[in-house]
Amino acid sequence: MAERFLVGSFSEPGPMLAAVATLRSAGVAIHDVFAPYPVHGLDQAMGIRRSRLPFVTLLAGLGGLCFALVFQYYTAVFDWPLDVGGKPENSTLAFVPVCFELTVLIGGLGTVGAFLLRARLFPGKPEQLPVLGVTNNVFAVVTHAPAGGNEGPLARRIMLENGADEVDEREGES
Amino acid sequence: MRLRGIVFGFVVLGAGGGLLARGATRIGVHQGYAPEQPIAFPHKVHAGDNKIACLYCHSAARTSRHAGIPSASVCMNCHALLEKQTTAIQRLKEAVQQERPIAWTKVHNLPDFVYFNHSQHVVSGVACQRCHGAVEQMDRIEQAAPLTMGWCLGCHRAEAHVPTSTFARVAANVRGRPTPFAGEDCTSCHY
Amino acid sequence: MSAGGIHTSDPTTGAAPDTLPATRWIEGTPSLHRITSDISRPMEAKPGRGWWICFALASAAVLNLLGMVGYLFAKGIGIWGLNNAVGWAFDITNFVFWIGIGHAGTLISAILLLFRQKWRTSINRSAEAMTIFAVMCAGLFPLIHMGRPWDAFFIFPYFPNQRGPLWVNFRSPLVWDVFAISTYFTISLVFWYLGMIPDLATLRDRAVGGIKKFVFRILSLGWNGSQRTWSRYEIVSLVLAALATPLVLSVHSIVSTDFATSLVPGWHTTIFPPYFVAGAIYSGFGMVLTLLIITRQTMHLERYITVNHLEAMAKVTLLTGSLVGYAYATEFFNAWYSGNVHERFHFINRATGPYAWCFYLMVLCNVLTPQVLWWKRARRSVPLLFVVSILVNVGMWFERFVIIVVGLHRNFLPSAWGMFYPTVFDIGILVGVFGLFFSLFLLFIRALPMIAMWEVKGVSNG
Amino acid sequence: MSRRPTCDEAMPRGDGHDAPLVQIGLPTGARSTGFEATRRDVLSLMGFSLGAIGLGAGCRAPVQHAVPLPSASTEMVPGVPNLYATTCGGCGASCGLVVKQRDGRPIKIEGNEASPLTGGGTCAAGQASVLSLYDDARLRGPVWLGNAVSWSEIDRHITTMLGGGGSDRRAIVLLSPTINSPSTRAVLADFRTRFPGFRHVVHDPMSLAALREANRLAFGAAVVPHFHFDRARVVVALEADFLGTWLAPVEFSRQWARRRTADGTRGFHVQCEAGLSVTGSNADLRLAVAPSELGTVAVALLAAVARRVNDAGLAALNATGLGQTAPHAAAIDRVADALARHRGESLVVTGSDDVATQLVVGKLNALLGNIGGADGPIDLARPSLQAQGDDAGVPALIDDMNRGAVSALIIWGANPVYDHPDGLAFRKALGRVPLTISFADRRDETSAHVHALCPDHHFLESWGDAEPVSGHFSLAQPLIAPLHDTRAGAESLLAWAAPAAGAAGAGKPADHRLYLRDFWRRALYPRAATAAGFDDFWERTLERGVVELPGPAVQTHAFAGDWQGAVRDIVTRASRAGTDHGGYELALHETVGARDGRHANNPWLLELPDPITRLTWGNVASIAPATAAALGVATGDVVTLTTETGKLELPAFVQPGQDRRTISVAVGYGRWAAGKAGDGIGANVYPLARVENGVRRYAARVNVAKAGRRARLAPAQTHFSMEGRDIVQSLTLASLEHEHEHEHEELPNLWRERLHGAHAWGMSIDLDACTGCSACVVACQSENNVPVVGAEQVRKSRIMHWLRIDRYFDGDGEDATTVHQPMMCQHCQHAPCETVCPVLATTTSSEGINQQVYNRCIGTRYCANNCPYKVRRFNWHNYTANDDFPYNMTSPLGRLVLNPDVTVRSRGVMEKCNLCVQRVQLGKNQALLQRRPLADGDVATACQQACPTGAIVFGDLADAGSRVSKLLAGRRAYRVLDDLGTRPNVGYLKKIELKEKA
Repeated sequence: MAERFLVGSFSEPGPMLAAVATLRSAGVAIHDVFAPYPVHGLDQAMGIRRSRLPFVTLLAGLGGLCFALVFQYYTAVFDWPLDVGGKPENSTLAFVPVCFELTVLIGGLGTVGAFLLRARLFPGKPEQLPVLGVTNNVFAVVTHAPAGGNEGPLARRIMLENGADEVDEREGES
Repeated sequence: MRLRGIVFGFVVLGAGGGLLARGATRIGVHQGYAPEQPIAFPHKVHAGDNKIACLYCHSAARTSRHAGIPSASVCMNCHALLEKQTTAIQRLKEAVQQERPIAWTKVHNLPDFVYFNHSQHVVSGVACQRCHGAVEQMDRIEQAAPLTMGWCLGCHRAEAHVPTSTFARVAANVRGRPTPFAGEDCTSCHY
Repeated sequence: MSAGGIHTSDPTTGAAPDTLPATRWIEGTPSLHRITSDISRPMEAKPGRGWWICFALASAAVLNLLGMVGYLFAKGIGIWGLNNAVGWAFDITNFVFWIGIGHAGTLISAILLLFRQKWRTSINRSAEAMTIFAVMCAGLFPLIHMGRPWDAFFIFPYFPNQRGPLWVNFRSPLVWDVFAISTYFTISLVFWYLGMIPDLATLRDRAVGGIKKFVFRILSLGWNGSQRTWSRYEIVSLVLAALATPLVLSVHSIVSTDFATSLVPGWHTTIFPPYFVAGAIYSGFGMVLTLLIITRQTMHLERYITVNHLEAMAKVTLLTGSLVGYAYATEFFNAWYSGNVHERFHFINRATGPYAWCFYLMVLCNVLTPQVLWWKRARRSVPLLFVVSILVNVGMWFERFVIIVVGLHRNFLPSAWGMFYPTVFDIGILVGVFGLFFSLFLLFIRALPMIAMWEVKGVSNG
Repeated sequence: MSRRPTCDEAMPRGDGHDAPLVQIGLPTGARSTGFEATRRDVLSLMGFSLGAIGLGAGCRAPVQHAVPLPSASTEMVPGVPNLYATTCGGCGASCGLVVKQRDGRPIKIEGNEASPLTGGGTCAAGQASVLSLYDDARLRGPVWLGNAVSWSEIDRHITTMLGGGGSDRRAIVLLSPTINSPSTRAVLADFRTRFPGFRHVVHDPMSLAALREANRLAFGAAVVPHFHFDRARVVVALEADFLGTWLAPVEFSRQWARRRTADGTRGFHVQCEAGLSVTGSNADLRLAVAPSELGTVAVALLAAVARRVNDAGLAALNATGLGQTAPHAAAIDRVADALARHRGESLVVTGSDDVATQLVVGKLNALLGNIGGADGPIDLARPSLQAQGDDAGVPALIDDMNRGAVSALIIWGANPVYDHPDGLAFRKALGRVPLTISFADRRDETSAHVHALCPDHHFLESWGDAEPVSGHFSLAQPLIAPLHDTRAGAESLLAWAAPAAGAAGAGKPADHRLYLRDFWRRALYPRAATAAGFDDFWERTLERGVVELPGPAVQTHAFAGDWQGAVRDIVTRASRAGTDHGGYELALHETVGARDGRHANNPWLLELPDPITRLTWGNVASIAPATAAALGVATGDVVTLTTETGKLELPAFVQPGQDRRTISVAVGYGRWAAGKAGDGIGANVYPLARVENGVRRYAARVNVAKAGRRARLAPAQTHFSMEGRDIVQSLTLASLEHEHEHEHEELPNLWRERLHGAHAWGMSIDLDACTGCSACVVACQSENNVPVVGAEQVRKSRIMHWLRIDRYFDGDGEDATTVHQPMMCQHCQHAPCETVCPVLATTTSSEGINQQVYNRCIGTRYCANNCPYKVRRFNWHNYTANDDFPYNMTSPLGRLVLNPDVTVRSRGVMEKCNLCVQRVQLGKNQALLQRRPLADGDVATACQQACPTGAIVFGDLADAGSRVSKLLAGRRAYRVLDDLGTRPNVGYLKKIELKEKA
């Protein structure tokens, strides 16, 4: 069902931060904030938890490592132990580089893949911009403003007080 | 939603890629190749119905790397006596009279750079059918086996008493590997 | 990539501003919009004559490359000067050279990110692009130096195949190379692209419809600057940086094992991995300097690529150059100290043999030239830096040539000694690959933002 | 393979049966690459487009056909090699051969172990002669006045012009090199009965006329003695390259090697020569002596020996005090000591072209009692029948021709226009002869100017026999039906001599085979003390190839030559030389590759690096370093050599060991009508020799001048010093006695020993027995389908030989010492090449062979870089079916020589010695078929089989009893560069030094 939002656009990060902080303290649910670059301190202001993506990295990396180890050991020792320059079949030290590379490769790709999935980014996805210019020089704060609720006017007031250039209402599904 | 479409696309791509890869690995494998011969020679009749031993005609296989396509004169050993006449036999006899060699079409062409010696295998008691398939049931000879390296090795390992199944190999490896068998050397076939 | 605008201490990059050098990494205080339009100008305006001339030259070289490589595939590598004594020469020299060039990019974007060096922001994008292109050029050589590219797939362990249990030799440094190079290329590419997504979104929103908007829309993956995404984004960037840092060090170490694990006198040395990594960073920075000095002039980006940037890079160049010089000295000492007749002969031959001139040219370019950078004035003089950077590249190419060819042409059995003389095809392909590299780079600065806008915005705001 | 059937019945006659033979005979190797190339291309295209891969799954290789013999043959099973004994036609030595025939065509020359003379050895030229059979330059049939005609037609022309008959006294002359075939001599006799005016002129390009003349004067018999180097404890050779090119090098090498024992009975070999020869490079003591001084040295030696054996008759000689004026006086004294110590078991030989010198040497041998006796080193009674050339013959013939005194000239195997000093005159004179006939197999320098070309068979196509040493007979049988419409020379003569029906001597068979058989029944069978019937005897001999039949001894008397006269002659000449000494001397010599030039179109020999100069594709002017410095000449500078008989331009080559006053030039190059490969390679130096009162002189005064140009030589080795590394190790007899077994400590093994299979193949190479003759190099090339790459590629050091013979000099003066070291893949147990190959294309087999898999190789060349022995060879180009390399592998005919059991490698592939693994497999298969274990000696590599001195031994190291195990466990054994921990399976036996420096 269509939902109603308030979008307040700022031209400076400072006021925007202040607004966000006040909004939260006033108990207004902040849907999201849009910015041309990562404004620091905003995470705490919005109360966003630290992402758990590094665990994905760990798992993927370990997966790559194990695969590399097992695969090399299998091919060199079990599947066909050829006499290569008299070296032992299980030349573990020689297997290290490939293990390392696969760890990094799979770890890295896994992380990025997980990120794209989690952030719902994929080629051809239509951009949903609260206001034009959030990718250029506008900072936009978006709050939920259910019809008839009192969050709407409150949020509008707070944002204008904190120096929002303008605040308007939108409909759209989250 | 759109994401599902994307995922589906990836699945399709993956499947297609897999098929292409499989196709790529069949390049140069002519399993099932059954060309027409200048003289339609039915192995079914000779090796099957009349139970002529393979090595009677392909006598070279006993001593040579080539199995040896028999000379037309060998055919005449019997056909001189048999009165049965067909156009094929007619053409054979002409060839013999004119001492004209018959250019048979080679069916089993090994990949390049591979040396295969028939005598070695015949003497070691490998049945012809093991590689050539049920020749005695073929009217026109066709390549039964893939004749790939992996296929050769499978047999060589079995015969070399080198465990073929991975688990058996693992077990063997734990026990300490059996002495290598020349049949597994590259130079058994490549030189 | 979160070096931008740090004023409060935050979990991702908890640095206090006062710990940072007081250097200004941007001249003046341009508004965010100004930054956007400045940086996207090269992509929106028509290219100048300078660009066209460079591109014409470069693409001519590319055509030459295509022709010669085609002829190579038809005739075999006999058309090169290689022989029974010297099995590798220009081909592997170029390979190692380009891999080395490819090191600066990831170093700047990853290691400097971990070290929180603010100044990387305006150069990392182009440096990474350079890395990608350099690795592409490098990857060309393992493929063509075998003369039969259609057999190259043998080097990949794949399934299903016709060979049954025959895989590849994981003891061979060449296999390590394959994994190292492809991993490095993939990770760098991902890193580069990831860093570009927000800028692509910016461009998408600047674009007024048409094909351009369509393409940018596809590429920007629907980025909308949501803070929730931003915070994940920065974590991912950090993770990738953390992964890429050891990767950078590993790649050239592995490349160096091509030589270090062999028993050829002059190759068989344990100092090769660090020595090669230092050399790689050295040559990489040399190339970055060259490119940036050209682009900042032609594209009028002096505001964002300041002399301070150049000086910072000059310092790194001086450091790594000195490391390389130290490595040269160590090699000679080891040879003498080992008492090994073959090793000793190799280094005597390196300094007095038929290829001695290459050796001295290399010492001149790599060890003596960078010493001028001890003087601040030299570090801040753009023309001088340009000359130095060119010499560094020349020197590093000859370093690889000296290691490879001098090592091979006279070793254990004097009866098998020989000489290598390059043919027109050796030289033509060398030139052609430079052409390939530069045409890729020229296309890049026209088609994509060569400076990370969002990062610069962060910095400018700080 | 072990059976050696005679091919009396086996061989299809020349009536068309051979056509299908050649068809099925197309080497599978060659076919497979042709196929390979096309399929590879298909694949390459596919690689570029994914769609094509789907197509690829269904793609068909080109259809191949299998064509059986029309009628089965019991002798010829396709794919099974047969060995036939025959006789080599490569040179006058007529060594016994066993030729490997595969699918009806000869593909490999092997020595005949049954031969009492050579005992299975061969030489480079002999090994290469099989390639000449498939030479494209050969004539396809008879040619009359430049038009191809049928034999019957050309016979009609010739018989009418020859006329003949009892009263006909027209002079018909046969010009040929030495003919040591008894049956052919009989044919000539028959020819003479038909044409009374017939006479035979013998012309050898490199003759021993002086030796025979001296023996006529001294012993009353103009013979070349049969030398027994194995019976001599001390050998002194004056300008006689008996290990390389002189008389019967294979036989002599074998004898010489018998004396290279590692104990007190070891022989002492002294060489006095101007240019460094293969023999000189192996001598225990080598003295550089200018040709003009050779006589002086001989006299000095005679004097010195005389003093020691105090022979009264020689007092006069000592009075001349020559011993002092001669060079190397001190060394000569030492040699004289050795000779005097070993009277009756020493041998002085000289190849000098000076009768006086030969006389003195004869006297010396007589004085030492080396002549005659049951086991004397010099056998005059049963002399050698080689080198019967008569130097006066050709000049006389030229006069006759110009006088019109020759009505018909038949040239058989001789090429005087090229290889005689008066070649030009000979060519002019040819025009004066009404009928000139040549049996040459090609339009060469001489035969290009004759009326009738009646091409002879190649020796592998023809019947024949030989008697290289009186009493030693050898039979030749065809290995293949004639490839072209050629006819045996003897058969041509018989055809023309066929008497009118009813005339005397009618009814003799004109077919050469029948004639031969008939001749043996009449002439030789009676001499065989055998109870068996002739047919048995014939079959046995044909199968065995050689037979010894005692014959009448040549009657000689004790030395009665005017040696004082000879000495006076030498002394006066020496003093004259002393007064007007200036300028330099030119010395002509043969090389093991080119020999006298008859094999000039054989690319294997052209690309064979000379053991001394290591140069390929051409000859040079060898100059001593000191002289070069004086003349300001460097290797590669073109110099002009001017003698009174002509001038010549050649690239100079600075040659250690070369005499200071002498410029040495190899003959056999500079052909201009040999064929595609041989034309215009090097320069022809024959015209600079000259005929001086009946004897051809191979030395002359010469002026040397820089031509101001530089030539690009094609060396297979560019650096001659060992740089003080102990690559070729040697020890003295004394130290050998004291040395304990394995006194060098074994390097520890880092890894657990790998299990090996039934065998562990290894090889031992005796550096003391290896002379560097290079027979093994060509044998390897022929066995393993090693391509010829041409001068340009050799210059780029891309020569493909799997087996090379490294040559190092110690010092660069006249007294430089030389070592030869055969170097091929060492088959390391810890092979550096294997570890670095990314695709496992090279690994160690369970039998210790370092195996190279061509179709797995992707050509990174990393293995070659990492090989400390640099024995790996890369196919830089496609050397087969490639017009850039117009050698045998490109011509359909030339490809018939390829060994079907060895892959022909394609472009971009690494290759190297694999210890003839195809022979190993064949041997194992033979054992399998015969249900017996493989015995030591069952498998011999090509190089081992070819080696005349038995320096190379291959075998199973796992079997402690095998020869190779014993040798490699011995005191002289060592491994090259073993401090690298490569653990080679190929080992070397240290050279033994007598420490005799001049």
